[in-house]
Amino acid sequence: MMDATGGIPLEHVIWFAITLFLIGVVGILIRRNVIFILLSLELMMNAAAVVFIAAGAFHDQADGQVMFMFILALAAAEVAVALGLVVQLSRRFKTLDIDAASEMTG
Amino acid sequence: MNTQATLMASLPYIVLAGGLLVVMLGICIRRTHFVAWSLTMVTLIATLASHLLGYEALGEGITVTMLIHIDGVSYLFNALFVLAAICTAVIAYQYVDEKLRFREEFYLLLLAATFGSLTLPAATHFVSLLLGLEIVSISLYAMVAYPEKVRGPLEAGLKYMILSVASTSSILFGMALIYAASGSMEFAQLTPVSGSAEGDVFYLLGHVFFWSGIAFKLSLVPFHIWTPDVYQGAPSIVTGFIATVSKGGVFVVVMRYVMESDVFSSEAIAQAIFLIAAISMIVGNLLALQQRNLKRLLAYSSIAHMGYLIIALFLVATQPSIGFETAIVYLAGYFVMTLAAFGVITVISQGSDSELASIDDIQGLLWRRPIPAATLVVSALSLAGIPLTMGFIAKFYLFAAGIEGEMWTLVGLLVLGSAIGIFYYLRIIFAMTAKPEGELDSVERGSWTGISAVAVLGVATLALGIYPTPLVDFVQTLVRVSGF
Amino acid sequence: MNVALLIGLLLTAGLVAWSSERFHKSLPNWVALVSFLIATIWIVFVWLNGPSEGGTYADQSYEWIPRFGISLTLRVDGLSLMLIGLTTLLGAVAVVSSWTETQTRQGFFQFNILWVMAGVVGVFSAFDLFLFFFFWEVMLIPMYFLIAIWGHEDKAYASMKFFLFTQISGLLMLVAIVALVWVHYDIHGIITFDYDTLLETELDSSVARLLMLGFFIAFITKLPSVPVHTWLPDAHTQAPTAGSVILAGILLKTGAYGLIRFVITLFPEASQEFWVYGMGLGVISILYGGYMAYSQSDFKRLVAYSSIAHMGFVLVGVYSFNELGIQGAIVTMIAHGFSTAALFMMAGALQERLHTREMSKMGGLWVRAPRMGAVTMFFVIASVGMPGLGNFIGEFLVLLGAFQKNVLLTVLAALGIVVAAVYGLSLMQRSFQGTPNPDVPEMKDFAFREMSVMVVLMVGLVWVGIYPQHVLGMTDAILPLLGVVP
Amino acid sequence: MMNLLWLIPTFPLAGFLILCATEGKLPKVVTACIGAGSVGLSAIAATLVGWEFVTSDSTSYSQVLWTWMVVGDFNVSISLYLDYLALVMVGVITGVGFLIHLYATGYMWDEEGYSRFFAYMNLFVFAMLLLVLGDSLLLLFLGWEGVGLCSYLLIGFFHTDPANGYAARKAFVVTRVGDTALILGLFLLFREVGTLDIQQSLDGARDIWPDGSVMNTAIALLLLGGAIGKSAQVPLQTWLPDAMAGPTPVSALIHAATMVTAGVYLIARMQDLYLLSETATLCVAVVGLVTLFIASFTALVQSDIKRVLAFSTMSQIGYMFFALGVGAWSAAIFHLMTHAFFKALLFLASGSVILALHHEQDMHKMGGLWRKLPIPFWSMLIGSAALAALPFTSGFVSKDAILLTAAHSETLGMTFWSIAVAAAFMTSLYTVRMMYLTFFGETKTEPHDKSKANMWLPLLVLSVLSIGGGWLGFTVLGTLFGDKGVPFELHLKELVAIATMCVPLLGVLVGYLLFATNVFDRRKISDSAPGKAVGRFWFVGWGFDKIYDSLIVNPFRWLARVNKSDAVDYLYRFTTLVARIFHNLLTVSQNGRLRWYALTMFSGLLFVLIVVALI
Repeated sequence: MMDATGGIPLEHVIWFAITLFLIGVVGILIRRNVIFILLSLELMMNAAAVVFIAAGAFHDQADGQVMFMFILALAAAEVAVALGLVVQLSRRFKTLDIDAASEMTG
Repeated sequence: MNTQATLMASLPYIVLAGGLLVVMLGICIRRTHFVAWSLTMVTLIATLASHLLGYEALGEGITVTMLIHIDGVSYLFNALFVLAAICTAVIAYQYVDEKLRFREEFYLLLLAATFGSLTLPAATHFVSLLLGLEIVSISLYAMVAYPEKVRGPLEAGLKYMILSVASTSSILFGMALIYAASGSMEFAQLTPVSGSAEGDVFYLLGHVFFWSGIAFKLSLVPFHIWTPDVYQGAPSIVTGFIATVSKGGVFVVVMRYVMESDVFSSEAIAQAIFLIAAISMIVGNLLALQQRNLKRLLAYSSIAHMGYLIIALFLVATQPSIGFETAIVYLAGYFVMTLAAFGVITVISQGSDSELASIDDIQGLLWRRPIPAATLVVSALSLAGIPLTMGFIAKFYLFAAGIEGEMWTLVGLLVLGSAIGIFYYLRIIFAMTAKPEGELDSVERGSWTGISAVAVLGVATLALGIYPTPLVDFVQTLVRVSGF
Repeated sequence: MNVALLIGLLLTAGLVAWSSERFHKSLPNWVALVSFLIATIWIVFVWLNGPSEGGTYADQSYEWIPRFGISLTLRVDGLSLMLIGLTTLLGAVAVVSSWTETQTRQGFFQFNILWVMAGVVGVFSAFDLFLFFFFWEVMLIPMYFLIAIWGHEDKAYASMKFFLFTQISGLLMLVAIVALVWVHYDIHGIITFDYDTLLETELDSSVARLLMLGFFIAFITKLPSVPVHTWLPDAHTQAPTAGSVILAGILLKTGAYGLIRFVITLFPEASQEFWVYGMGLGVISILYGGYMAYSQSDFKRLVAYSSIAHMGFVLVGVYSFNELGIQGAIVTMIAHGFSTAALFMMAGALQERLHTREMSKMGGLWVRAPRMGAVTMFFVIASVGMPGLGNFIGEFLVLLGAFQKNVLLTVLAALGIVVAAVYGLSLMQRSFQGTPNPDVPEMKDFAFREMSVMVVLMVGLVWVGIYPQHVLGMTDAILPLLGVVP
Repeated sequence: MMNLLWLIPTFPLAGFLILCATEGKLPKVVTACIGAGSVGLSAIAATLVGWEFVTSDSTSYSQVLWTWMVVGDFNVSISLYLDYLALVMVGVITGVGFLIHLYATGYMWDEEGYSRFFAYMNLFVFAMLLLVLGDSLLLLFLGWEGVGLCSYLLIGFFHTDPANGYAARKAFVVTRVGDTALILGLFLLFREVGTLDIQQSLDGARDIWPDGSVMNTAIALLLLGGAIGKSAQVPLQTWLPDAMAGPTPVSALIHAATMVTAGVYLIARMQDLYLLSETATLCVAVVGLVTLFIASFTALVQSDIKRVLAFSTMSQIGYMFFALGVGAWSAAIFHLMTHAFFKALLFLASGSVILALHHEQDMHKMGGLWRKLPIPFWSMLIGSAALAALPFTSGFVSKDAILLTAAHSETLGMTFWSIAVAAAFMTSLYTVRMMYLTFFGETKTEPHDKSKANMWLPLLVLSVLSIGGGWLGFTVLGTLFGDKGVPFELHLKELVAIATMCVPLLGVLVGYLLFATNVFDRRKISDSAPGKAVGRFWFVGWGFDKIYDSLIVNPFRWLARVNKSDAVDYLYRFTTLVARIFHNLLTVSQNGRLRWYALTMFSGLLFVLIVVALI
């Protein structure tokens, strides 16, 4: 699969995306502030988006881009809900530290 | 492609979407709980009815664009989901009225979620899969965290949201890789482009991500860990909805995915799924063993149940008809009993500011609140898979399927799991039979809508357990018609 | 005879009893008693009318779940009829025995009793494996309630244990059943749970052995045989009197019935070559049960262990694979039903009067309640295996049959007779004889109600003892069908 | 007339049922009438039937009542069989039985549970009659177990005393051991011969094993085991002395006259089996010999009068077994009969003594009673004479018959004979001791004789029988076994005969010198160290009880104690424990921390990745 799309081989893109994804994962794991966690989530999604676009280009189909659009919409919707929850969090727990919200165990 | 037939076939979607808009507008015009509720009910019932209309046009099944393939099976699941939504709405009314400040939007979310779930059984394409999945999930985030001034729901909502989004992105990533490898997003054409080593690698890698995300949505071990907290935190009625519709939807789409693209032809993936199922059966039951909170307990048991259900998934790969039949019957049973259980918790919690979900709260319930308690007994027995109940028929189907597919290990684990299961289900029943301090008079309080709905579910569990033939035949014929 | 009707009668009677509670407190008792008596009389009539030329007293079949070839096939032959008769009779006994014992929720109590019995009747008459399993499990739930609600101090543990043991073993049986059906399906291409059709299934020995084990485990758990017996003492001890009577009198018999009806007929070769394990387990049960019985200090527990020993005889009889042995096993089932039921009633009566089952708190009761003493003596003697009473016939035939099969095991089993004497008499000694215990409160002796039941049981035992031909005649017709008589 | 046979056992059964049904509410007199009367009636019936039988020339008569059970080729019917052997037994049971019942009506008058006593007694008579009349071995076994049950019930009659209860249980369980052997014998017999009908099986045995075989011997030995248990022979004799805990009439009827002789009857009944097997007969003889030897020594040192009689019973039955062993069939049954007379007499007389002394049984507390209790004294004297086999008593006749036939029997005849004679010497020795301690010497306790007619009448009759019973022997018993066994005339080897005759007298003489005079001081013997040791050893019945306790009883008790809460159950407790442990471990993972949850998910992803990578 060495035939490049704009000179960049597909697998390079994919490895790059995987790195992005992992960065997102690490972000979720190490950050306690909800906002940053949301950012990391976005990062993960966009990692997927990148792959879609690259793959679309690779197969010269529009599907990749279409999917990207969906992902954007999706991310927007999620953030909308998420931020609402964040507001509630700050109201009720008076903090943005996600570890504060860990009352249910067992 | 015959447009008219297509329209008829997709009538349920149209009706539901229309209803959704109507309710939304209604809320804009005038906020009235009852009106919103009744509009919702009308919509749902209309949707259910529209299936009957659409069924004529259905025939072998109709492919609407490349995204959706509507057939008998998808209709069957649609009907199941809508019914679940109706039960939810009925039972929810009292709860919403009593506990929520912004009542009307709740039904909006409910309808949206239902709509999303309807797209899943028909999805034949990554896009429709994704959309359906996310419509359900996003509405559920909101529904879980809906009640104000209580900490539990918010915590649950946050956890559910963050983890679920993470899993979604894992699914997405998986899809992307698979797409990269195969050059298509239609289930039927996902075989990797031949002759390229990387292609296979990406394909496998993609499936790893994909299945991990799916396993999360189905709350299979080791992706189960969010389940108890969300179940406990969310309002029982919402929990019921999550446990049934969202999981059911995901499972259906996965079944179709497995059937169309024979992923299990790849040994590695099949083995991974097999392992996950096996672990889930045992770990789920062990976790539930001494759990004292009913909702958490049901969460753990649902982990196990999803594990059992994987048996059907494997059968789908080889004998779709039996696999689907098994899955449908099992899910139908599972829906009824789960909704009954959470419904009971909702009903008995009426009038108390916190939910009565602890095993101490139901001490002697059988004598204090006979009807809900009896229903809970039935549904516990059903979950345990004791005859006379739908749960037994469901489990019987799984045994049959497992033996048909000669998955002896899974069948053995199924036996073991059920064995452990009996223990904690019986503890629920025993708690309810316990003699309460001071003879409490057995008088039913609360809304008759809730109680009767719960009672109906209980009766249904029994009826289907004693005479399942109608359901079984119906399912069988539809599966046949759909040409599996 | 219409078995479905009989089952229906019991089920509806249960509902009636439940709802009749609100009118009068003791009305449920009457409802239950009357319906059991009606059923018993009915059975007697059926018995007197004799079987149809097919050797069956009833044979019905209705569609149920055609998808899996499951049908409601109810058939009653000699063996079934006898056991059903025992069931209904002991049902009446159980009702009378617990007439005054349960003060709370009479209605629900009688409901459960009636439904257990309905389930048992179903078990004894089901000739469709699915249906059989269905009833097999159904009779557990009311039994569970009987123990869990009206049980004694440790009811939670006991009821749970009882349910778990029977359930888990039942699941194994379910797997075996379905597997058997699928094997049959692979060969003949039709899915069916019908008993007669499945009899024709040709299995290769390894498969047959596995499936046979599935059934076997389920049945010996119910029997119960060592080593899966430990649920029984707890369940018996904690259950209310009626519960114990039903458990010992009837539910244990379902295990034996299953062995005779299903294991040795569905898997003849496999069982034939399994005989030494079956018989061995039986012998172990006899000796270990007797030995454990002796070591108990709790009246009910002792009797419970003694019934393990007696059921051991049944196991030995069944696996001796000859007419003598199996007939002996059947007679033992009947006789044990009578004698043990009576002993559990006695335990219940004592607990009602003394509020204890500990024999260390008894002693010398004969002085206070000579009637109870005499009655207990009679049934202890019966279960010790005194000739002229039912149990002897059973055990004698079993041993006689087993002797043809294997001498050593028979000798060991025969030692059980001595052990029986040891624990039986020590029971008598510790409870009714010896120096009267000063702490024992004034207790009233048996009145007409209890005495009448006891007399019925005594007559039954003597009848079986001196003219067992009635029992034997019921079953010798079906033995060829069981394939034990060449 | 003969078809009235079924009436004989029916009367006592009826008596039993009536007494049970009335629950002791009847007045004592009525109870007594029913209790004793029922046996009396069956005695009358017995005489009628017996007379008919004797006068008729038939040698056997059988009456089928109904089919008991038919399983395949196993077919047993409840039917009665009468021949001379059975007739003798029936005579003894009903006759002596009636007398004892009569005596008991007086003896038990002041006791609790008067009617319960007679109910048990009647049941016993019924069972005993079935035992001897039973046509099939299974019916015999029914009677066999029945008498065992009644013995248990009657030994433990005064049930408020735990000691009695213990004695009763011991008796039942020990005999049960023998019974197990017996029933195994029946199984073997059925397997080999194919029937349990006595006559058929005997014929069958003769046909199958014309000249004996291992199987035949095995069966014979197993039956012998049963007989040993019932008849309290070594090694299963330990229950009999304790059985004396029962009321004295019981000891007289069950533990002297009838039940304990059931073993003798069984062997006599199955004679042909034994005739076919040298080994079996030899065993019978040896068992008898050993028992009579041990018992007679033990009797010498007992202090409880009833225990003395118990051991003497044991030894007398030993004689009978011995007789059977050496082929003196008729003599055995003859001795059975005479022994029934004089031993019943002895027991009843001692009973009167005991009653007069307010239930004092220790001979050392008696003495000098002969003038104060004349009737008991004289009857006891007669009984003792018969027991010691002094000339012109029934005991003399029967015992001589045995000893002489023994002497004639070819195998080890003289050895056997000498041992038996030595034992005979001992017999008269301890008899004298008993008589002396009880009736002579200085008075230690004041008696209150309250014996009424219904009590001394039986004594009288039995005394007469003990004397004259011997002459019955030649008339009836000669024909008892027809051609079989040893014909019944005594062609004397003078020396032997004289010795046999004189030994008892010698014993009496020595006894007199020992106990009544101070010719030699017996204290010196008994107090000397070896004397003490031997005395103690004899006193405890040669230590059989101790051995059994330490070998069987105590280990069993210990096992029962340690395993009260079923060890098997720990298996299941353990599994549940394991499940709990896993549950707790897994629950730890649910710590509610979101980022930890995320971590588990991603590690899960990693896990899947690894699985996929590996495969």
